[in-house]
Amino acid sequence: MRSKFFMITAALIVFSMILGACAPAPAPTTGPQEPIVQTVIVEGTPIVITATPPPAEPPAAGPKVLNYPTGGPGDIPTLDPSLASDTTSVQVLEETFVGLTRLDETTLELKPGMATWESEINDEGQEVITFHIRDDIPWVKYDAVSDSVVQVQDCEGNVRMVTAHDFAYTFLRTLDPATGSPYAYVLHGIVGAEEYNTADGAPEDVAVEVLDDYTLRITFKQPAAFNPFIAGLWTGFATPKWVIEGDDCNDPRGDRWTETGFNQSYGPFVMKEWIHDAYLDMVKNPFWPGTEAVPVPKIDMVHYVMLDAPPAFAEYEAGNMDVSNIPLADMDRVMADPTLSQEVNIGPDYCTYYLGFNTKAPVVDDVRVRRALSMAVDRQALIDNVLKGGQEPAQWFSRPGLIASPTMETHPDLGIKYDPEQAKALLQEYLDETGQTADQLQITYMFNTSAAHQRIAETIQQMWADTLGITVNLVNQEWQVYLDTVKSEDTPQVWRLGWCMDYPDAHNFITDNFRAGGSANPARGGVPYGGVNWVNEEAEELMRQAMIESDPAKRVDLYAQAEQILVYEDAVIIPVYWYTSVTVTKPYVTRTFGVGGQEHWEKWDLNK
Amino acid sequence: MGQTTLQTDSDPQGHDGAAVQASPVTIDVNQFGAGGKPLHVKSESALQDAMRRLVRNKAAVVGGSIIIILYVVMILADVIAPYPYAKQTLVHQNSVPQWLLNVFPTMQPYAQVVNDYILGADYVGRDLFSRIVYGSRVSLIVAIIGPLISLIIGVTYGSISGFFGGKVDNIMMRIVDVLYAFPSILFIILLMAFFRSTFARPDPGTFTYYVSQLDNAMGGMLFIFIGIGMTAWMTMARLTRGQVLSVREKEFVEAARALGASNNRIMFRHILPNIVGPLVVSETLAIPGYISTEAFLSFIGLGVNPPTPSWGSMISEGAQMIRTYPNQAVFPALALAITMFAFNFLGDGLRDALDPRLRGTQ
Amino acid sequence: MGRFVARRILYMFAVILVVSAITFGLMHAVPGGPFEREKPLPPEIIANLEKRYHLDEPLLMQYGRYLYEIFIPRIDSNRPGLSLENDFLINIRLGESTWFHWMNFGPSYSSRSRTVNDIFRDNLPVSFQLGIMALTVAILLGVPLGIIAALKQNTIFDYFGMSVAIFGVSVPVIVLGPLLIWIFGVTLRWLPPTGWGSKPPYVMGVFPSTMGWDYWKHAIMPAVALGLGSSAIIARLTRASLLQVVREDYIRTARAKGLKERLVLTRHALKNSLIPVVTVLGPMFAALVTGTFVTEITFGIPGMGRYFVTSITNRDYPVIMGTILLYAVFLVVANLIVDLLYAFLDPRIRYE
Amino acid sequence: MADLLNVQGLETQFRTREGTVHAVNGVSFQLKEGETLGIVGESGCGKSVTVMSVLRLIPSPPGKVVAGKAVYQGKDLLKMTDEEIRHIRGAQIGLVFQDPMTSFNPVLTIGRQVAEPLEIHMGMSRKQALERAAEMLEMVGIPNAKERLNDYPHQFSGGMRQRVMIAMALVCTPQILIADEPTTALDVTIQAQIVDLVKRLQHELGMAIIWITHDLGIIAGLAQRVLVMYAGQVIEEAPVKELYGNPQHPYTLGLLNSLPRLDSDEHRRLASIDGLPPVLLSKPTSCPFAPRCKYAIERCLAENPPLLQVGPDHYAACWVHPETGRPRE
Amino acid sequence: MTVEQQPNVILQVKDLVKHFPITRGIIIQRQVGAVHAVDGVTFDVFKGETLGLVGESGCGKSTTGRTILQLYRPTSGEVIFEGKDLVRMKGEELRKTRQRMQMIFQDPYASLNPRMTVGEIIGEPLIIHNTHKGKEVEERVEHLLELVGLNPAFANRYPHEFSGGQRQRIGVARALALQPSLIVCDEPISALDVSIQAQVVNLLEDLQREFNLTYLFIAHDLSMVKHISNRVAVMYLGIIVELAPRKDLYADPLHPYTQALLSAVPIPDPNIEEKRRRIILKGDVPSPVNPPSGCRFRTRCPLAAEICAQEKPAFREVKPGHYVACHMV
Repeated sequence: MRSKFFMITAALIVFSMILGACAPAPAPTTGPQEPIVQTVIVEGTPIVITATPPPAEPPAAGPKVLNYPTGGPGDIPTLDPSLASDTTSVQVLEETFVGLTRLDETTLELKPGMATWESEINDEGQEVITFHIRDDIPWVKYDAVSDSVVQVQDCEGNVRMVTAHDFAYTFLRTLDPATGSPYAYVLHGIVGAEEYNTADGAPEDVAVEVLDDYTLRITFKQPAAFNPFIAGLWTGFATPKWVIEGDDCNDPRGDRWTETGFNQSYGPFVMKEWIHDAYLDMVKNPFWPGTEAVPVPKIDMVHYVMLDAPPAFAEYEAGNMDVSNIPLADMDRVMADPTLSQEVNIGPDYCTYYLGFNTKAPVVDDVRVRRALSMAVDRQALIDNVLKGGQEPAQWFSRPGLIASPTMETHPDLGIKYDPEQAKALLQEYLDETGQTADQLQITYMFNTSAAHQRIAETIQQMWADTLGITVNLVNQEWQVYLDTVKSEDTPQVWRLGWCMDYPDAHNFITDNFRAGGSANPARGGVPYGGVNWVNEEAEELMRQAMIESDPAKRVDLYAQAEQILVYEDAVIIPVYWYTSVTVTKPYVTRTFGVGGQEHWEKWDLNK
Repeated sequence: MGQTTLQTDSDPQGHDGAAVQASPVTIDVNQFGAGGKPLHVKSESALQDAMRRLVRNKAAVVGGSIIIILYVVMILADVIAPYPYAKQTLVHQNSVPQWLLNVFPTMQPYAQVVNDYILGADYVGRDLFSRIVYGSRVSLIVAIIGPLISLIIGVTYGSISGFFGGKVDNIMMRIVDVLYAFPSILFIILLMAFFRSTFARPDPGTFTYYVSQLDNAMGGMLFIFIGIGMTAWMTMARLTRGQVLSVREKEFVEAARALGASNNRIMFRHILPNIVGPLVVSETLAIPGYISTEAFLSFIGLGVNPPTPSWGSMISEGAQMIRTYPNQAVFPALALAITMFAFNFLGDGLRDALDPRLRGTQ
Repeated sequence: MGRFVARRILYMFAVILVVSAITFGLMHAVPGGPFEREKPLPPEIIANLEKRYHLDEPLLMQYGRYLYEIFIPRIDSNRPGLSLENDFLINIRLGESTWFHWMNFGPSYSSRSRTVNDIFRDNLPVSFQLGIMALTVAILLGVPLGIIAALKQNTIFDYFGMSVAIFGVSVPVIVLGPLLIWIFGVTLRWLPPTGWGSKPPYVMGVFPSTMGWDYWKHAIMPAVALGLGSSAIIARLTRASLLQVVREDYIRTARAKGLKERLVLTRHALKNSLIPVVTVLGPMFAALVTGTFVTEITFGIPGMGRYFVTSITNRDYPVIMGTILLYAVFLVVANLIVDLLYAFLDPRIRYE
Repeated sequence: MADLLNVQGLETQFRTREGTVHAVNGVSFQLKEGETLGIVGESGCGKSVTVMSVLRLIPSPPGKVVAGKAVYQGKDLLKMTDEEIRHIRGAQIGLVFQDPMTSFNPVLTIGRQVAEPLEIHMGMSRKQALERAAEMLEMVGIPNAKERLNDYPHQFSGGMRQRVMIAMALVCTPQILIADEPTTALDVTIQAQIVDLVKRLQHELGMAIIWITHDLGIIAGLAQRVLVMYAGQVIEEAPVKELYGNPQHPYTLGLLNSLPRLDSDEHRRLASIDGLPPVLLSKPTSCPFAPRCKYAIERCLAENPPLLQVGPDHYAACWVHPETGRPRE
Repeated sequence: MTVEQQPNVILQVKDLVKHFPITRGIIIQRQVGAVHAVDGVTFDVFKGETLGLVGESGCGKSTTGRTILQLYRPTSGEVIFEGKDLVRMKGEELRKTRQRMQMIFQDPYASLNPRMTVGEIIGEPLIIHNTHKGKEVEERVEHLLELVGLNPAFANRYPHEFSGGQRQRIGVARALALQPSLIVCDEPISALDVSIQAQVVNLLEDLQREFNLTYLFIAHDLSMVKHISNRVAVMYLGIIVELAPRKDLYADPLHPYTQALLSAVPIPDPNIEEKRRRIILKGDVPSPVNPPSGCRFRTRCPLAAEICAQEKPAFREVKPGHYVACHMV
């Protein structure tokens, strides 16, 4: 009996040893340690990890801690500026780094970030922008031993300042095909960038030149209003080459450089700890001097918690989160709640929800059908009854508010609107011509698997059935397959996508998506392949002119014409709505409301 | 004296009624007093015996009745449901009838009262009750197809393995062992992803096209069934094998072999009829598992195609609303729970009824 | 018994081989690749990424490479944790600059700074802890419920207990989770609605470093939500098994010896009736550790469960392989432990 | 000698789906100190139920003792509290069951199980009890008893298990040993060993024995007095030689005649008793053996005969003299 | 294929060996040992006789019976039935031969398929061998039922509705259906009550007389074997230790095991029992996996000498028709 018990105990011990072996082995140089505090030496960098879990609520009179949920399930995908492509990653990056230029998150005004700049057109008609970088920003990191933010020193013991070299390094790293950056394409406007990124161009040919430690010159192929924006995007944040690639006194960390303990940055906040799938803590950077666009933070720490929207909102209601999005499911209740309704804010969010047509697919290859379907969507009813977030019915694609986008004030009748009568008439015309009845039409409407998209699809399906008598077939696919399908020769007749801004210019919307080879209009060897499957020379020309035009008013006009072709004349897509963000904020939070998906917490304050 | 009257029957069976050992005795109790009166012996197969015992089990009867009602409701969905399941009245979205406000008073401040829908309407104004009625299709068909597929594959596989034994058995069971090490739900997800995308938009006229047409016609249920069936048969195969092995050693099988019966005859005439009971019980008890698998698939978005309702998808949609409009989660969940209750009770009852140790007892 | 364990471990390798082959084939058969983006990557970049992850090689070679990486241990001077390409699960320092490395499950495509081993190290312990707690909840609720139902067979206790049990299986975590959060997290504020009370590094790779109230209060709701369904299974099994055991001859023997009813139950009936219950604990534990997708999302727990689902939807091949193999190993090991436990409980069972 | 146990008018019923089974119908017997009483009958005749009823070990429900008393040392066992009867079981009355395989708890060691009665009834410590258990096992002929205390039941052979069972029943040196078909599951050579053992133990410990069996052969060499049971009733009771030499009930006679004899060489056709025992769904109002009895007369169908004295110490429940076929009286 | 055979010998068993392999290994199985169930058994069965095969449980007597009928294929040896070696027979030929040899099983509960009616059970051999068709089957079944003393009207009932004795009659009817010449009776009565045993034994005897059947009667009950057999073979641990005509064996058992066995059988007569001296064998039967060297019985034999451990005693004829395997005889 005893021996058997021993065997089982032994088996359990062996089992736990196997699992125990999973942890990185501590180096033997570690001296005797306090039993409670776990110290793991990872390559000579001792990280003391206190065993107590993070405080759920900020201490009353202690440091100001902002509890902020990500609003989506799962981990932050990456903290590498060269690799980031999603809003949660970018949110952290924007607070831990600052670009050459910095966008005001509320006004979309471009302000100096790490640099001031001047622009000129060179002989070849290219735009050359020279950036004068601040010389007072040191690289910093969080030091676990002293529980404070310290300045990074080089191998000689000097404080490392952020220099033009660091920026240039990032630009080239982003463009390096080996990096596989999903967002490198935004930099393709830089001379030599596209060639390096996607063909056999050389890095030396990329027109990002370091003139001196604090001066950087970037040459863009064409002049465009949005070039400085692009230079300030996260794909161009300075990154610490010595951590990534190593130097005399640092081991190379490769893609791991973003992890707790290795991460170095220079922005208003510094990453302290990243517990994957759980939370990421950022602390105030005491070495950030404060600039016009990026002031010294008032709050001491941001506890950025990875929570799906419903649990995040529950935490908000429980008083553990200071801000939250409102899940659609809770909207009615929140609006009726006397306290919560006072805390609600509905602001614009620079995204557009649209349905695309495969203009080469049966039935929808006729523009009258497409226009009829578009006109039969009662966008306001959808918003009022299903979406409930105060969204705006979209009449065209480029969301108003972007630079060079038409607005409802200037172009109230641009694009397409709900018009059931005309929709019926258009469809009838088509039916008469082809000798069909509405219920014979076979249309598939595909969306990626998601409750929200499903609701919209179901509603629109019903609207089409009610107005036009067409019953479409709803099919959903999971994201990875869906993207493949939508951008293949098998693109379904109707599909959905959304678009959010990278930089606030209509170009980023209509041109980046719908020019031949654009994101939603992919082409292979110049031939449309999937997506909307659309070629329109006139629209192409309008978009090209709009890009290089320098007169803002003329640009708006050009884009308005292109939009009219896109959504009405050719009715390639159905613009459905323009996004809003619906948030609740605790009354003690002083905050700004970002319109581009990011918040600048350095402008926030807590007054508990 | 009197001996003659009592000894009329020289053959020994004359007086005895029937079994001594616990068996459903239906004999003339007062046989000794009644002299040579012929006895009423009702012959009863094991199935009848099981049925009778099942009928005496109140919980099982209730469960069985509920299941019958559910299936009737499913078949008569068009008659029973007041609205088509996809009929939206956008303005009535999330509306509730007055009586529900008394049940869930928290809804008072914001709920829109529309009495047209007895259980309320969902987020696009579709009648919840109608959707529950139509939604029963998925769960209840899963409840049939799941066991069917797993029985067909599992019993065939398990019987071959158990009957031939030896090396064949060894190899076949190792295969099952390894497949067992697969997380079945992940296997289903992989399969579903595979089916969903492979059969998404095939060329007309091909086999995949017809399969996808069939799936579309079933509102996307086909692949769920296949996925569930392909993972569920292993339990059945193991059980079947075990049963076959135990019955194979029974003397009556030996007797049949001594008579020169062929393998087929032994399998189909002697072994299979004797293992059907435990297999049926096991499948009945597995049905709730199939139903909840479907619900889980719906939750992660691999369920039926909208707007086809299924309880699983309704629950996962409703669950997000549980604070705001609890009715949208509670009623489909209730429907699911009742169905699972019913199948569980029926399964328990069947198990008791078919348990040979309990044969002939209460 | 040693030989039995050794054979089972050998068997585990066979399982890994077969499971990995099937998974590998199946996942590559599923359309859609790991580098699909809404803003599509240029084909050149995709080609680069595929080269980086060896996805451009023939499938058989990729599979061979995978097996080589996980199976073949190596001894070299590479310190662990330096690069994503050479991140091993087991690193044992042999000498000043000699390391024993084993089991490289590869990088994660969707999280560029992490490897599958990182996910195992950071997230698995949470799922493991949650699984143990859920199993404890299941046993602590299920066994007494089953005993009461069996002892009071066909009484109101029995029916009520079994109804509770079936209710436990019938109500999905999708509903139960938000309900618990609403009641105990938001309305009563007794428990934190979300989160987990421990973080890496973990003691012995699995256990939390501290287990104060703060740790437990985070665990209560998810453990209950997750364990309730299993408790129902245990309750039903306990009931059926106990009902059978109390009819056994040796129970009569115990009574004939003049034992108190309580002793008859605890000393003679219970242990025997729990033996069949033990057999389901292995697969149940494996299911509880890995089947936490919904629970994790609902309660915001940084466990493994979500990787089982998201890795498939993201086509994150190494994570798919890693998680499925992990499950398989878990199941085999859990079953092995159950078998040993079984031998411990039932002396009739001997494993040579 | 004084009556150690006096059972009077015992009636036990079982409720089943078919109705109430009257398993024991008015059984009375006395057990004297140090004697061996054999109870013989075919399966289902109620012999086991009788003694189980006396010790209140029948599963209830469905079983229930509805009438009678069983006086042991001046107290009615059937009226005792649960606590009181508990102190009788194992301590005053030991039990040996038929199937030595299933009657042991498979997951407890033999030592624990044999020592258990000592711990409960004698208040011994675990250690003391185990020592005593080892002695007892030695006594019943288990080699290396001390070492085998830690073994589990399945590690013993059938015969050895039955020895252990006897040791367990006798470990508290009870006044009465009830052996319920203790050798039925054993081979003849082992059976001989066990019978031998019990006889020796009775000689050494002096307990009275109730030996229940269907085997008339065993009882012949073992018991002083024999009860023959049929359909829940005692139909004959006599000292052993009287019973075998002068059976007074047609059933006893039939049983004896249906046995092939090892000691006779002539090949005669076995006398069989035709038909089957009745199913006792009601209390018999006639002689339950009458339908199978070749001597039955009208009265047998009208009246269930009580135990009638047919000789000194010899009682039989039959209206007919089997030798003559004439009615008694 | 045809083998020289005495005309009145129906079955010749020569050096029959049946070992059950013990295998180990999960994927690749290897044999690590064998249960020596039958280890070289030789005997003849004459037409119309009853050969009794006795021994204690586990001695291999049932395996012998099943191996003869090829229900287990023997490891080695010959089984010559009606002139043909069954061991070398396969498939259809063996299936055909099965008509001529049948078996009656021990357990009347397990040997009848509970899902088939009595008529189907008895009629099955007729259908398998296609000897009767349609109505003929029914008629034959009715006839067989009558033959074994059951009401022909019971044909549509299920086995569980019958008592043990009746079920055994059904088993007999099934065995008789194809009019075999040899019936292996594997403990056909050991599960029955005494009074029922006589019924079944009488039936078997009647049928033997009527159809000139040959029985191989396997039993552990020496009294019953003595009653029914013409010759008796005694088995111990896989071998036959003694074979003799009934009277010889019982009057003058030569093998010490036979002697012990006979002395252990209780006789239902207190007067005889009083005077009998039993030979009480020590210990249990050794494991058939590792049977003792030399004489199998030596570990328990009161007469064992050195030679017994070294040499296997030959199975030799010591008197006409009386064979024994013992060094001490």
